[in-house]
Amino acid sequence: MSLLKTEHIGMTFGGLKAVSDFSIEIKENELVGLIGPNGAGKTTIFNMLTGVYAPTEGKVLLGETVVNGKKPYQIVNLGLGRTFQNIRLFKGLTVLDNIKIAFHKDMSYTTLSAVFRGKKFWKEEKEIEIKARELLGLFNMEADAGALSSNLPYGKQRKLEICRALATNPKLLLLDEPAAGMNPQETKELMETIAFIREKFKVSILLIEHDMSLVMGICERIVVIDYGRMIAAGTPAEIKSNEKVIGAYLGQ
Amino acid sequence: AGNDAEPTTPDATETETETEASGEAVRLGLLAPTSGALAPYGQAVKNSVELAIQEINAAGGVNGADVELFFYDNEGDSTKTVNLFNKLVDVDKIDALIGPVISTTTLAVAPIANELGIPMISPTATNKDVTPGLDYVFRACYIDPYQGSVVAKFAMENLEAKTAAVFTNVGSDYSDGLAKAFTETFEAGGGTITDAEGYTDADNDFSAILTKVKANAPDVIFVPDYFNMVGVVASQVRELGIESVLLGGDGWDGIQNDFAAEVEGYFFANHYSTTDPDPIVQDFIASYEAQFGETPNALGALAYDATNVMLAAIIAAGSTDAEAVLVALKATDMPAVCGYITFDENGDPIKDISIITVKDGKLELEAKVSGN
Amino acid sequence: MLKVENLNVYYGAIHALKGLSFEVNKGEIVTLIGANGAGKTTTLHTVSGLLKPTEGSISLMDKTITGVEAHKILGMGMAQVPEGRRVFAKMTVQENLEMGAFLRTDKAEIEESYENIYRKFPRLKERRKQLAGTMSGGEQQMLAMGRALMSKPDILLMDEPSMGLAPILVKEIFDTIVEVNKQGVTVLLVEQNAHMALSIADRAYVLETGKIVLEGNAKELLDHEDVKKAYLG
Amino acid sequence: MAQFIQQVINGLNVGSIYALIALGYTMVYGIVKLINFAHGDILMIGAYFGFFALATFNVPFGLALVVSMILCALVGMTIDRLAYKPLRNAPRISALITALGMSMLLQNLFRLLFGAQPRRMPAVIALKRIEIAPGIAISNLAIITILLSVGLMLLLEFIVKKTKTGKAMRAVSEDKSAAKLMGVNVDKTISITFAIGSALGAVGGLLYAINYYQVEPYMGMMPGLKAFVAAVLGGIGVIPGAMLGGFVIGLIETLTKGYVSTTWADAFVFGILIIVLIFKPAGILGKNTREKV
Amino acid sequence: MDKKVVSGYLKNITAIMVVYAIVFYLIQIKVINNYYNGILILAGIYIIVAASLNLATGYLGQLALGHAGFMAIGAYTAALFAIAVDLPKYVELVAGLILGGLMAGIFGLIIGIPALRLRGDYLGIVTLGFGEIIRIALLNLPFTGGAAGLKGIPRYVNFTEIYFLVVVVIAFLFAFIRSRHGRAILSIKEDEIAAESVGIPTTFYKVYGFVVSAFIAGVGGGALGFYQRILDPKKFNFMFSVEFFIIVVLGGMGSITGTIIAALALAFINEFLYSIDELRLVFYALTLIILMIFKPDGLLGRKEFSLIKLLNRFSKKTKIENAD
Ligand SMILES: Nc1ncnc2c1ncn2[C@@H]1O[C@H](COP(=O)(O)OP(=O)(O)OP(=O)(O)O)[C@@H](O)[C@H]1O
Ligand SMILES: Nc1ncnc2c1ncn2[C@@H]1O[C@H](COP(=O)(O)OP(=O)(O)OP(=O)(O)O)[C@@H](O)[C@H]1O
Ligand SMILES: [Mg+2]
Ligand SMILES: [Mg+2]
Repeated sequence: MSLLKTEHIGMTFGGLKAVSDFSIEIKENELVGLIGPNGAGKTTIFNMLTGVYAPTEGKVLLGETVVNGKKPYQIVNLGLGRTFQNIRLFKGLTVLDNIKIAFHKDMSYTTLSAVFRGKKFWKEEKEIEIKARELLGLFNMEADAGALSSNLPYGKQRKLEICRALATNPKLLLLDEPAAGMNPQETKELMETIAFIREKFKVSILLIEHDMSLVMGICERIVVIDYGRMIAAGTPAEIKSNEKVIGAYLGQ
Repeated sequence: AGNDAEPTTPDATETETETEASGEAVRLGLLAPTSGALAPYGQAVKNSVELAIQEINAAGGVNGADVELFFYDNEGDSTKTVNLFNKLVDVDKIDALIGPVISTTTLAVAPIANELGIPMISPTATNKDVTPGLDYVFRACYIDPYQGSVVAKFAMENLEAKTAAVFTNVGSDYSDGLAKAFTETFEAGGGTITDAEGYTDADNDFSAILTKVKANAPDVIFVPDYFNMVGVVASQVRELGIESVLLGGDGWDGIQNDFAAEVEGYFFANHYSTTDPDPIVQDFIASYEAQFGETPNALGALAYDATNVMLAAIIAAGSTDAEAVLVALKATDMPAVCGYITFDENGDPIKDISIITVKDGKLELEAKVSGN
Repeated sequence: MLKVENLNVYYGAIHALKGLSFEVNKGEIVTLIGANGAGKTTTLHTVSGLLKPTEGSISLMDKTITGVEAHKILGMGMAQVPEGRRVFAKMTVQENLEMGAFLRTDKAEIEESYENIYRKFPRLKERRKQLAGTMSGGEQQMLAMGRALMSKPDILLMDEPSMGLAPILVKEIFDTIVEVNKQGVTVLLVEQNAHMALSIADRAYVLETGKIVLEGNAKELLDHEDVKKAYLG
Repeated sequence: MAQFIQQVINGLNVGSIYALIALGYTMVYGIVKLINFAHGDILMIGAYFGFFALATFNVPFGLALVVSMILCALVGMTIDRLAYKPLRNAPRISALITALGMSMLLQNLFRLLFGAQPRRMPAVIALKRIEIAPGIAISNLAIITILLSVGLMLLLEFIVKKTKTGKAMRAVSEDKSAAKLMGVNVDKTISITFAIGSALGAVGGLLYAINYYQVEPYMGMMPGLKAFVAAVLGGIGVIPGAMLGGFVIGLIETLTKGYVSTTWADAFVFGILIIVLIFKPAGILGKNTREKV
Repeated sequence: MDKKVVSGYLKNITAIMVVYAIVFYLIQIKVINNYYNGILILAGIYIIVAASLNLATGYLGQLALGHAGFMAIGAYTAALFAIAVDLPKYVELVAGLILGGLMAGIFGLIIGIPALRLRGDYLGIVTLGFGEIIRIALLNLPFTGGAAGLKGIPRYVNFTEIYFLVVVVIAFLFAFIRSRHGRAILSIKEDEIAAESVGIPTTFYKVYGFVVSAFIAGVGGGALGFYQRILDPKKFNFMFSVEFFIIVVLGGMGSITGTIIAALALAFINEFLYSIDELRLVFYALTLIILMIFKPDGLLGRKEFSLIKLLNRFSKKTKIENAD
């Protein structure tokens, strides 16, 4: 069954056609790469999928639901999580609180219960405290739970953002340049992390990345766009040798 | 957090008392706005009260004791006024209160003063609800409805006005009270109100409403507000070439300083006239000018009277005992700057009202209407 | 050309640079590599006057510039491509480049510089009227680079100029660096892409938690065991 | 009809003064991102300087205007140095509170120095009413005010858009460190901004005082607030917007007073502001640039 | 609920009751006279309104400059209700406060839904404008007493009432903020886009936070009327809103205890400054500027002051001292 399906979506900014006629389908447990030159429209595609922008053309389907025009938080509730090209953490909050916020939709106690500290409040708060710490543990970040997230080094901030996205319990995770600003060693660790997430959480992943070692190393399938249009799709090996892709993106 | 240490009485007193007199000093409180938009009025009141106290102290004090003044700036805010009144009572232990200046703050304090049995005279709170039912509360000025209707009568009888426009500062209950009374009396006397316009303290462009009024050309325009505002209105009236005669209340007093030309030939009701030859008036003006370098306005004169009335009552009572002072206050019967003063059953003064006109840039007594 | 001695920098209580010393000779490309949070950006910010060191000295062409304000340093011939691009989002591409030439007065040559930049990055030319803030990440990176070059610096500091760029552009950027260098601009380069950086640089310093732990010829470091393990993956 | 046109003229006159003050507001806001609540009080200071020049030293109007502008520019720069500069990197709201504190300080300082009594502004410009049609007249002062505000707006727009200083201002407004890296002297640029903004405030203050005859320590509060509203209505940070906003507010106010209700006029002004912002969240001329994600 | 939590509650309740008992006793024996009592009551009202503003500004991150307007709505609603009905004191008090809060909350909703789409300073100006509209309406509407003010409100608020009202409001805010709802509100201040991307319905929480804030401000306004017995529309002007803003920033945006400390400190500083009369407001303004320059994040920043922690530390110390 497909988790995500887009039908000829497009996005226009003023006179600029940033994305056009883009169709993709992602199934359960897939790891897909989205690559393309700078300004090709990759981030814009992510923004359309997550409801940050409403596509000016076409349809986005999550499972059976058409999500065009839905608010980002509603789309999250349908099982889509994401990270941002420019890291967007809750900078003034602790690492743990960053994660806890992402559990919001899994909790249901009311304001009344919160104010009177009812049974449900304690139960749910305890649950997410445990879950959040577990999640941090998986990323070897338990020790940082109490730290202010803005004080983390860059690499850990990226990890925390992924971790936070996972806390929303997505079926499909979108990662926008997760390896940007990491050195090759750190990138290697990140690849392991991604592989691990996929196993552990049974999520599909769609990622944008310019670091070819990562893309070619872990993606099963790669989609290439240029000037907002898909120019190639296939396995890493196929893409590597695709003339068009070499010309527009990879270079010699 | 213990609060047992009484804070040292702040040196808020402005009196230039010389040496301590023999007896227990008489402690007078004063609340007036000396900052914010109302500061000009509060300042005049404060000056006059200080002057009155100085004179009495120089003449040997009250019942052999000096009078000490405790003053606080209440910013014209009711909340602060109540607080500061509590401070005057609890910390400064005042025997009597002069003030507050404007009606809203006076309305806030009056019931509390009455409960605590602190005699008070507001020099200038003209709202009719200030005194009724409150034994300990007096005032030195006449009330809004009275003033408003006197001006209306003057307009109809002396100026033979048939039509009038009324401008109300809706943010000021003083203005509102006068306007209502004027309107009532004027209409009852067969006159027509052509325009009833409101504005607020924040306004100073009246061209919009004046343009309308000009079209109706009423005989008189009643502008019951304080002189700053009236000056602006009058200037624009002249600018637009409107011929109607402007009328006002005691708030106009002081207008001759800055806007003499603009209000030339207009009339207003006032508590006193600086041209009044009565020595009590001229002495007051002389000593005020000597001390503060300017001519006192009506608010000052009222504050001066209020202080003297209160101190006279304390002298008559022979002590600061509130009950005794109250009895003496009720029996007040003395000459004052703003006319001979006695109190009615509410504690409102019964006295003359002067209609003043501006001639050649100077205030002149046009008519004197006797008290109710 | 640039000489840094015993630099100590604090962010409040955090001791970010601990007695850092290095130098860049005229005409060289020197690269600074190190893990996240090692202090590379801090170093560049301190050198360019955005941060004040608590201790140490910096001299540019034998003139001490320690404590000199950042805006004066550009006039002394040092420009920077800052980390995270820092383009002026509400100005157009063209205006951003104009800002790069803020201190220049040679009108005719400025025109020439525009042409040079636009030749190097045709995408910028295409979008010269677009607001910089709406450009894609990579486009902004190109703009930041072009903007720094507009000041015609003698020495150019670059903080991760290849971050977020497509592979084809990465190569181009490095080519540009080499080209600029050939034209006589000294370069101090901070990079995560250690492999590329080392392969174009003359010399390199390895930074770890605010200290230089290794320095030497760039090509030699490329084969250094520790460097390989830690930074080349 | 004549009355209506007269009301529109009245509105433009009031509006032009708001516009003048709003220009300074918008300028400082656009560049320093600070709602400079003390701007209204700079207006008051400008009026006092003008008053002393005119009433005490009897200098001609033009000179009084220039002197007042220069002195206000200095005051503005000093305030920036002492009170706002230390807060450049602090949360913006702290700077806002400082500005409010500064406003209170200036008002009360001037009350202490020169007393609470309003002072009559000498009538420096012999008031003439020019009848343009039966029942429609405009005063020479109104013409001067309107022309001056439009002229200064154009000058300001030119400075910000076309000059090097202007470019530096825009760069500083976006990213101070990046501007420094371009060789822009940030402190100087901000000083200049305050100087220009305050000088404009001085012009506004002097004209305001002449139009309404008096100076007093609290005179800056209400026009300051209205001008701020005007700046926001037009799109804060946008120079022509401030001008437009000023005129719109002036017109709404006057027409409401003339035809609807005098007492509710300010409520109308604010009501319309709210409605405009709901449909144009960045003001009439402001661009609602969304953050790129 | 584990033991630690329960003992924490007990300690808090004990501390609250002990403080109350002490102050109450001091009032009884007149060590705290009417004057100080009045200041305490006003400080209490300031705490309530400033804390509510802190929710909107410190936690939700919205610049709200019209809280005096919500206060006014609450104040007039509560007062008119109490004047109209004739019920036992506490029934009237509680019902009046709740009604005042509800009415303010309704207005918060009406203004909040459109206004909260605006960002930062634009929201500030809209709330400011709203506050002014309310003030003008109060001056002009037929049932408010106009400029002369609304008289004849019963005096229902004294130290005891205000003290427990403050306790309830503060306890509510603490509990609210330290829950999933509070975290959602905090996340909006930090980064709205990110918040939305992890499943927070940001619009809902913005409006919700704003309405709760308006509600509490309304309650505070109601209390003011019941203390003062007269309401003057002029009181609820822009500068009044600013006073609360100053308290919030001075105490620390996002610190409730900071708000409490700042409100109390300002109340007493203000009174103390009466001793320098003329210079008072100049000094007040200078104090404000200097405080901001040296403590731009406010007294407590985002931290909270904990009496229990302090007491714990203290008791440990004394134990050690007693040991030797
Ligand atoms: N809000 C916007 N307004 C105008 N143009 C925009 C906007 N957002 C993006 N664009 C343009 O759309 C195109 C696609 O941008 P996008 O950010 O999707 O690129 P990208 O593929 O993610 O590039 P990169 O790899 O450099 O991040 C770019 O040319 C960009 O300038
Ligand atoms: N503004 C700041 N406040 C406090 N600490 C900071 C600040 N900026 C940087 N640091 C800390 O200083 C150290 C050095 O940071 P710096 O940004 O110089 O590292 P870097 O080598 O450039 O890392 P990266 O590769 O992630 O860019 C890090 O520990 C970082 O957390
Ligand atoms: Mg992108
Ligand atoms: Mg860095």
